[in-house]
Amino acid sequence: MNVLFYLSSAIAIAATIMVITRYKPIHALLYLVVSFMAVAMIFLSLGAPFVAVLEIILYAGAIIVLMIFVVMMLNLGSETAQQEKEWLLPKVWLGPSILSLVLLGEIIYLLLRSGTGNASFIFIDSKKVALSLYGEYIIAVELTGFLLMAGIVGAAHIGKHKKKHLHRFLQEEEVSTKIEVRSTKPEDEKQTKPVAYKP
Amino acid sequence: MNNLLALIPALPLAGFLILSLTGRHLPKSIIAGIGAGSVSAAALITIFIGMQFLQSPPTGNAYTQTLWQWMQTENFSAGIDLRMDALTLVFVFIITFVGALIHIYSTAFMRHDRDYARFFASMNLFVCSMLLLVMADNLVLMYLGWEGVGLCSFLLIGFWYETPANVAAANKAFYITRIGDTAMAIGLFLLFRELGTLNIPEIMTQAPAHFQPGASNVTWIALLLLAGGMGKSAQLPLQTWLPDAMAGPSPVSALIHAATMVTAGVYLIARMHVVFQLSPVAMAATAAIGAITLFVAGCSAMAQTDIKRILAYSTISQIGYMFLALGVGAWSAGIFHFFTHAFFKALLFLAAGAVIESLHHEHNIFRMGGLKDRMPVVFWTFLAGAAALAALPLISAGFYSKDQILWYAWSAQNGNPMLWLVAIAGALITAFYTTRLMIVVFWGDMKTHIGERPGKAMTIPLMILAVLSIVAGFIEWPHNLVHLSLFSDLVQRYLPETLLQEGHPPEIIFQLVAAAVTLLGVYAGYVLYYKNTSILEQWKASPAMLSLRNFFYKGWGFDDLYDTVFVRPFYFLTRINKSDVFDLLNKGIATTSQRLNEWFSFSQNGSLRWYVVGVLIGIIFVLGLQIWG
Amino acid sequence: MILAWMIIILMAGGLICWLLARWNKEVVKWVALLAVLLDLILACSIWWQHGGVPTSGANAWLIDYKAAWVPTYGISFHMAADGLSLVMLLLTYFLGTLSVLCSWNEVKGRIGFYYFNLLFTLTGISGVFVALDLFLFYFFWEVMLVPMFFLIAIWGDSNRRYAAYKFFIFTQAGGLLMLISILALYFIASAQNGAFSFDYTDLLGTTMQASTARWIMLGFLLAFVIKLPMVPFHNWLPDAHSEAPTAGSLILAGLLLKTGAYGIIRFVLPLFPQVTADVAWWAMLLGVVGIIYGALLAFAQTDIKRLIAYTSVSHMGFVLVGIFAFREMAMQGVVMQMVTHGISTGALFVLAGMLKERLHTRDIGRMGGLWTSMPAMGGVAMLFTMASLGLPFLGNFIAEFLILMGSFGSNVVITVLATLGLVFSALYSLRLLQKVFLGQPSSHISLPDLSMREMLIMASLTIAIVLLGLYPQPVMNLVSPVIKGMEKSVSFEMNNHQSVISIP
Amino acid sequence: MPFNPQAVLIVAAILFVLGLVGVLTRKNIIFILVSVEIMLNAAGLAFVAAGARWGQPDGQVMFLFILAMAASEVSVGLALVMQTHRQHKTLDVQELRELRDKTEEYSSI
Repeated sequence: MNVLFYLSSAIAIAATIMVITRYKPIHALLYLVVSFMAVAMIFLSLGAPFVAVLEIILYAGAIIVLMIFVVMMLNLGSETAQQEKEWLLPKVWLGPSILSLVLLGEIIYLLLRSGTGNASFIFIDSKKVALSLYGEYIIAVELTGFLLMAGIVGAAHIGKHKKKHLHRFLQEEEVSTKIEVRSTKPEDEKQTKPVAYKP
Repeated sequence: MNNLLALIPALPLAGFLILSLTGRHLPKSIIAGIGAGSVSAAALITIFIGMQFLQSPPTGNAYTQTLWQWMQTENFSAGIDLRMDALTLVFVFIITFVGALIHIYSTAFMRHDRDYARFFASMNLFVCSMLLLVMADNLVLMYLGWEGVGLCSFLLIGFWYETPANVAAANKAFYITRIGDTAMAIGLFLLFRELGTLNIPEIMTQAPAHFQPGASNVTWIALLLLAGGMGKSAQLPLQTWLPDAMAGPSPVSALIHAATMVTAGVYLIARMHVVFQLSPVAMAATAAIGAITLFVAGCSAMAQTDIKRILAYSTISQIGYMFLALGVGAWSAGIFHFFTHAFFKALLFLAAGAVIESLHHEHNIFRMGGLKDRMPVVFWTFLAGAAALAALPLISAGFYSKDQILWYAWSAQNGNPMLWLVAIAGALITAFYTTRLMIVVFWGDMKTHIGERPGKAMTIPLMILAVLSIVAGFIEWPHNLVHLSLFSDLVQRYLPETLLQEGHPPEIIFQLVAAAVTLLGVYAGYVLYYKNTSILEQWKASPAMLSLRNFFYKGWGFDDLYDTVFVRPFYFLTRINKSDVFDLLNKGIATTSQRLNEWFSFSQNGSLRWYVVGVLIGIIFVLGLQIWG
Repeated sequence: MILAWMIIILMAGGLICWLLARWNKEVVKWVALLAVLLDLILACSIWWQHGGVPTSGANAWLIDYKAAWVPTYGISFHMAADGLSLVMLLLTYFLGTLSVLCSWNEVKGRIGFYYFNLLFTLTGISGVFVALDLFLFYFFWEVMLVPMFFLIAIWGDSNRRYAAYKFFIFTQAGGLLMLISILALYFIASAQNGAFSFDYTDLLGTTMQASTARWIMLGFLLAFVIKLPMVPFHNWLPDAHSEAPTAGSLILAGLLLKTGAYGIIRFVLPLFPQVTADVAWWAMLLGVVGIIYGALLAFAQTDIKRLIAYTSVSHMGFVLVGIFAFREMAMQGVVMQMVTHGISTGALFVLAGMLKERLHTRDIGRMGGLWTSMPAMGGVAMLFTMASLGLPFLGNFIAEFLILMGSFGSNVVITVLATLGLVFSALYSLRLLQKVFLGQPSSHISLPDLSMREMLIMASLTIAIVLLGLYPQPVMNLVSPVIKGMEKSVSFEMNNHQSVISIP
Repeated sequence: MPFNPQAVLIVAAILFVLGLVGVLTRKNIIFILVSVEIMLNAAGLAFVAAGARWGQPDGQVMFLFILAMAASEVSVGLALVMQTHRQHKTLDVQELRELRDKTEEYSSI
């Protein structure tokens, strides 16, 4: 099993590196699928087949597909790739990468310092997970339901075509400026006026 | 009898209230009736009470009336309590009687003025405050009257408020008297702390037991009270407001700045004589201030050209005589001089007012002249007043009072030859400038056309006052001539007798010297301004005399001195700090936080990457703490 | 219960005003007026019941109402009124009525919200004057702050935002310090008593180390002296006063400042008698500095409302001097000063508001000679400037006289310096009068004199100030048992031995 | 069958940091979203590893919650991406800086 784990870990890391270095979104997404599948293999090697399957179905399936849809809808192609290419220069990525490496070093140091050696492998089947999920975590499941609901409604609401709205406080401020003599300069008022965007 | 006391101030107060609330809608005749009538009625009541007082003296030689409890805390209480004793009687009589005459005079004098009602309202309020001042049974109530007359003085000096100079004069009067008042207030606090009371009879009885003669506390009290008196009575060094106060209408000058209010200091010292007697230093200071003032003001009067300013300086000088008398311990002489002075100085101001009005508001005496035959009533009455001011021997009231003072200045207990010398020099100067005034105004050529002549309402008060200026002195004769001392008998029911020191020349010598000096002054004036004016021309040519004249003309430069020492630094101080230096403190805090905000706000640049780096650094830091902490 | 009703009436009135303004603008004013008048009548009725006879004994409360609020933390709805509170309540509702009247025509925009804020400010103020639970006190302390902020920020003059923020930040900073002190006191006292309580009576006897007490006391004191205001912390006052609408200035000068003085008298002195005596000298010194500094600045101002505002700084200096003199007489004077300053300065602000309505300026350089066209207003202005310079027969004199005479026994030098304030007050008062009403009339248009409504406002103020000047005894009788009661707890006698010291 | 929990956690940490680098270096919102997914996934991996170490199902339960959260996040995030693209005609985070501090507007107070 260890062989499987190390192999899939290597694939996962390599694929992820590819993800974050691609210029074209669609390439990155394809590497992401590879990365997710490799992680699913790691799950399997850790004795968690249920989540391994879920990883494939949901991450590599649903979420990636969503993203691909969006990429297609927005028609992100060579133009975006060009933009990214111009952007991704060493002076841009070097600093953050070094910082991230420092973080990684710290984490690894901490992990190794508190290391407790090998642990025995315990297989946890989906039944156990299900009992726990609908037993002690039932409230959390409910809340997750709410979250998904809110996600759906939010996505539907945000994704709608609509005009820009002005908050009612800002509207009231405009009314009051007509009544009283304002001390602020008139230029300020122009900024608060609504600029309707027409697609 | 006691119940009538409250009516005396209440009547003018009622007049004030009616006139101030409804005055704008009343016709002038009714305003005049209310204004003059209320004071006249008060005068009648005063005379009635005075008769009673003389015929059957009340127990304790005082009528008292308690109106209501004003304020009371743990150990302090003050009531609206009135008290009428001999000293008060003299003052109340002058205030109401002379006041009534001046009110009657004003009904005609002010007849063309737009603010007729305001004038009489203020005058009535003044009379009421002045009455409260002299009738108060405790010093707090007296302070009420004291400040009240200050207010009325302010209102009436600035009566023609549309001229900025008048307002400035009014403000000056208020400011300077306020300085004195503040000193007096501190005196009251000290007095209260020492004696635990501000009730006048209690102070009179407790003070001798509580204080050692000459103790520092009682000296401080007396000096502080004296400072209050100096402010109100325009004594050196607080005298500069009075000449400017002549900006008010002439009746105001007559009533407030000659007859009554400016003598409040005299009243205060006489009223508090027990305290002053306990402090030789304060007595000497009073006498010295009186002596210096009478000389300084007399010199200034010689050089003035404005008729009212001459009279104002002479008022300062005459009050100096009163202070001198009080300071040497000649209590009744001081009050007596107040008594006669009230008549003749009121008369002089009213007559001057008549002259000024007839000459189209001309104040400069050198543009008057030749009025002797054209305004005979004014001339003769003015002459009577001038005679009293110059203290012409035997025929004028001023002689009797001033002669007493001169005599006591040497011979009374605290007197000494130096004081006498200054006083006699003052007498010479007085006689001189009075003669100058008379001759320049009434003799010579007419220089300004005479307009409207004064009517009956103005001349009758003048004549009454003129008669009084002559006969008022006859109630108190020098001891060595006729043994008649009605006035001192009266006031000595309250005031102590004047004690003489041993070993001084006989009184008759002093009288002869005084009479001679007066006549010399008159003669000098006659020579210089009438007979041989060329001497004057010669003097005018010499620069030394001219600069001396200018020095006197400017009142010894006190105004300039105060201007440089107090007024300009004060203006400077307030001007540089107009926007409040402490504001910098909180503006500094605000600016600092704004600067900090500007420094830090570059971190809030809207860039997502920037924020994530912030988070990242935070995590690294926290983990670093785990590793090395 | 009647105290709670007072609060409720004002709050309800405020809410009704806000709601009604949608339908009828005219009714709103009457509702506000009615609410405040009702409270005035209630306060008068309390006075009527208890005013005649001064209650004796240490417990000087006339009315005491207590209900549980949050019993777990010892927070109760405890309100009580003694003579001092009653005097302040009467002043509050008197000036409150006038503030409604004087904004009758001045306020045009968002009228419902305006009266809501006005009445809630009054609610907070009257709550402060009666709250005996420190938590409740703090609650009301903040309640009076926020609506006042809106009053200035929305209906103020041209620089209103700045003034409102400044006012808010200063007062809030003080308030937070006080909150810390309240909590510290609460925990110390509850550790001693074994029960949690914010109640004034429970906290009264708390003993603590002198250093602890000093810090806690300073927290309270700072909040109160900022409100008062004492000199280094007075900057908010001129801005807030000059920018606020007329009613706002009236309430600020007449009432809000008094809460500071009230707080010192009610809380600082009885809670920390020992350490207060330690800072007394400094407090008196700063009071004197305030008197003179405020007067000098008042003299320099050209903005009429700013000028009047600085006179408040000067007058409140007297309060500080009087409180820390620890004399009954001075304390009587302090209460009188609180009342009379409220009336006289309030009247001056109302006058300034009337002038601004007519002339559309606050610059006294552009006024002058107004007496000619407005003699009635001139007369009233004369009266109140005279009151402000402490002329006898007007209430302010009684106050200043008692304060100075009382504190003279406790500290001669400081009192003498404070008395010099009388000279300076004459300087700025007469300058105000001279610049505005006297002199050559500058404008040629004739201005309308006082209207009936304005006449009513000014007449009631005038009668009040003259009555207080000639017959202050009722007020003093009301307050005297309070001061006597305090005298027992506070070491008044601490300074009494000084009275033998003579002037050097 | 023994395994080394540190090794799994280190892999998770590497994946996480890689995601972080993605978030930090990329300009396009789509890439940032993708990187966030990587980070979430790494966190899930750590949970599962911990669950496996202690033999408890809780780790997997947590992974499920993370999954649900990631799903809703992606849906809302993609909706926002579309809206942003529609309104601003760009997906460049460097240009979407409406929330920056505008100090000069408050300096008058």
